[in-house]
Amino acid sequence: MVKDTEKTVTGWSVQQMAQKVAADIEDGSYVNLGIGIPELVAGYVPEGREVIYHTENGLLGMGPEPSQDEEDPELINAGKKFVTAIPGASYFHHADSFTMIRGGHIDVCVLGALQVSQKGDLANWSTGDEKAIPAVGGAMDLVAGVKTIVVITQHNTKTGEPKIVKECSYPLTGKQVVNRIYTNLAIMEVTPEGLVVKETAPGVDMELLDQRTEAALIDGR
Amino acid sequence: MVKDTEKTVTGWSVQQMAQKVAADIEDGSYVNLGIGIPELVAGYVPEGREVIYHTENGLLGMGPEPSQDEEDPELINAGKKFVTAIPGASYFHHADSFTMIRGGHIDVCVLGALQVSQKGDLANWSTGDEKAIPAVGGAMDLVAGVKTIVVITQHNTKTGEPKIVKECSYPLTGKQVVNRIYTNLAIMEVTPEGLVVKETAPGVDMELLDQRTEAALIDGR
Amino acid sequence: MINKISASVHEAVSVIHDGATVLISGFGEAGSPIELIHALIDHGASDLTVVSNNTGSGHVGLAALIAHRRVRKMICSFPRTSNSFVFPELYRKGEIELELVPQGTLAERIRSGGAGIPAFYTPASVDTPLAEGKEHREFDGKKYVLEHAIRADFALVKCRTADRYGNLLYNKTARNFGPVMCTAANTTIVQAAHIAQPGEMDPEHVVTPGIFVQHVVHIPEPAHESVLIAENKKYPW
Amino acid sequence: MINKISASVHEAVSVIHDGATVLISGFGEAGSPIELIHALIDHGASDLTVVSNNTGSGHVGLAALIAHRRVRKMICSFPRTSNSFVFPELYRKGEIELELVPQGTLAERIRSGGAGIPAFYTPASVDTPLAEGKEHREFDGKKYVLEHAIRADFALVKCRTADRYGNLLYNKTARNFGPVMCTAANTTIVQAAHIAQPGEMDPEHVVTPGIFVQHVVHIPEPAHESVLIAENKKYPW
Repeated sequence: MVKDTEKTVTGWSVQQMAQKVAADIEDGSYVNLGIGIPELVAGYVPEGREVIYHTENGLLGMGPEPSQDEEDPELINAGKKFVTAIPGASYFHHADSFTMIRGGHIDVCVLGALQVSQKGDLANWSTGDEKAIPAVGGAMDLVAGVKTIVVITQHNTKTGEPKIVKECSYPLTGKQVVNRIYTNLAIMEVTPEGLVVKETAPGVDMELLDQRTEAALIDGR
Repeated sequence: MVKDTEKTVTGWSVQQMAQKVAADIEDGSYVNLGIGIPELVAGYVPEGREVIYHTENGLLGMGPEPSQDEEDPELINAGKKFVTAIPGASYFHHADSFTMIRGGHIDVCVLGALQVSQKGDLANWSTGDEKAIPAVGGAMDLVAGVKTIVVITQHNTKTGEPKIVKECSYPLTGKQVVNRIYTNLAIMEVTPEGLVVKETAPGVDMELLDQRTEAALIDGR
Repeated sequence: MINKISASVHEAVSVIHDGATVLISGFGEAGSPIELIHALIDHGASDLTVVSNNTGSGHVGLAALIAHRRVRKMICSFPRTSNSFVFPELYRKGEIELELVPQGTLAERIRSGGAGIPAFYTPASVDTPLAEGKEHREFDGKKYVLEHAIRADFALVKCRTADRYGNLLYNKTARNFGPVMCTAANTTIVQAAHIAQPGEMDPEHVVTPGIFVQHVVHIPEPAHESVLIAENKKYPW
Repeated sequence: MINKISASVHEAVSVIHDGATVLISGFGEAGSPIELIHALIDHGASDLTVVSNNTGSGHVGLAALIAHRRVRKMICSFPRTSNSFVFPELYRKGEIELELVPQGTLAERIRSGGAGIPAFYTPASVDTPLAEGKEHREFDGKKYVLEHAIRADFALVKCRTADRYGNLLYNKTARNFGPVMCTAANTTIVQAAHIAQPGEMDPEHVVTPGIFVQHVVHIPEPAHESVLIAENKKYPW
């Protein structure tokens, strides 16, 4: 009994999602951006705010992409893309970099997700597929140490499966670690009471959101 | 039944003791010198050998005392004396400094002693006196981490008590940590078989040494 | 715009509350943030637990803070030096607590506090009175003792140069505990002799990245403890 | 005179024995000591356990070492990247072992190995499959997992500048695992693009003090892995 609107509503673009995330990052924050969609967030910091980007491979004060002739294979981010360093940046080794992460010095980490549970459990490193090469990187350290964990993800998989679930079926990255979720359909906050919807995309109501979501949702708009 | 000679024999001077210690430090060694008599060792490195001095307050490549007008209150050694830095030196913080110590990177540490036992136990930080202010500094880290622990000390206290004992009566700095002992009377090595005398000062024989020593000695000269 | 530079030393330390745990940098006088400590005396916070390698000398800096009875407990490795009278006297009278920690263990406990490591094993102090009552464990046939992280409410640190982001450079052996202490406090307050423009410091040379620093105070000509002691100074003057 | 500079890259790696554990610096290609790895391939040591963040790309460097079946086991955090084919293929066939470690835990385990800390507690990986079967413990109501130090027989590290004492400077984000790996091996072998005279490096700027380095090889113009891959190179050429 799927309505037409449910099929056609696509909600926010990834750029709009990134803009929503950026709007909620406070001035002066130290921020670590995961690989992929999270990287877009850097492009939408509101005027007048200064945000410092950390990349776990050893740079605080990561700047924008370089022009092609400025590309330096020894100046890259955690996604192994070419980056730059702002005036006021610093380089350091991996143990010091994860002191920043594990020690609770980073304010916000924006990550992608395979699944997020209504309790804030995150699965973003493995589908548990036997044939896949497991690779975790710094995700488990980030979710364990960073003050606020923000997930940015499509609300559903390409085949329409819910990614916001009651319990993650994929191997966890961390348990009860996610604070806020930004999808193409809604912004949700993980609270002790449950998953609270703070904002919905144009054309999205709670009924549609519930149909696209496995987790129980509380309307907090 | 104390003979005259026993009273008058003083053996090596502290300078000679320091020279003996220096002669046994290999070329290219990384060396940490304790406060006091151990500091003299730096003055007797044989020609042609290069030894790098570490001071646990954050300098590798400590050089000799500065002239008075070069004194810098922010360039000191662990004994809080003014020092210099050689070309090729480096400064680092305390956790990195004790990575060198605890991690087994320092080759030789020369320390003073209140007591050393025949098994190599060392007591050099407290007499256990209730009224004394206990102070340990880096001694316990040094004996736990440095490859070779050398003690340089008078063979007896000012009142004639033995300092080379069967069991330390003072609180330990570390258990079975000392490798070699240099006193005014003899050079001794701690071995699984016991305390082996390698060399005696002029005018010192095993009989005199035994009378001045509580520990059991093996003649290995 | 991020600007961590405080208007005054008094403003910077005004956040320190009674009962706080405070890390204070320095090895002897080298790296001791004497102006911050004097401002803390003026500010008046008491019942402090202070973590510092020594207990100060003469009647200035940390020794003066202790003399003013603001310190309930010292955590340090070497509480006596040639010119330290204040701590020894109070300690003998039983009027100040002491937790004696081997120097390397002290540095590592602070670093762990900053790095989100709650506890670690070390061989230092095994078989000595300082390990008594602590949990022991063998790894590869060798004995180790479990030591816990130190985290603090505040850190007072001296450095040579800072910028508005809080990036720091130190001077020679005055670096000592500064970098690890910056990481282990909720609020790190730094005194810097020089203020640099962002980008003036080579990012390869930064010792403490700004993320570990909350407030910077510009103290252009910091006093030398040994000079004050030679002049028989006593704080407050 | 202390002089840690080796006559050739082949002499430097000739000490590496079959069955050794080898730390290899780098995060992707940044900091990967490609000339040392190629010399190790020529040298022929096999049955190696390699600790490195990734598993190499294309058919050069670490990927080539693995392709030559010299590596029994990889300890790493991220064994696949866009250009990595060699490891995934062997792994799927069950012909190479993998110990997957969170990146921060990997860095800290290596640092601990260098610092004489046999084990520590970390919150990373708790409640995930990577913590299964490991010892857990609560501190202040939060769960942590016990992780053990990694020590190695050898470390192969790339840096920018070295002197005869083994003091090292790195280049930008190519620093990554280099400094901690230098501390955790019995024998650390470094390739440096520049050789400096002692004293040319400011002692305030030295990143790796010489005590952590045993051999330095001068490789004036190190190859870039990505360039070799773009050229479809395969080692040995």
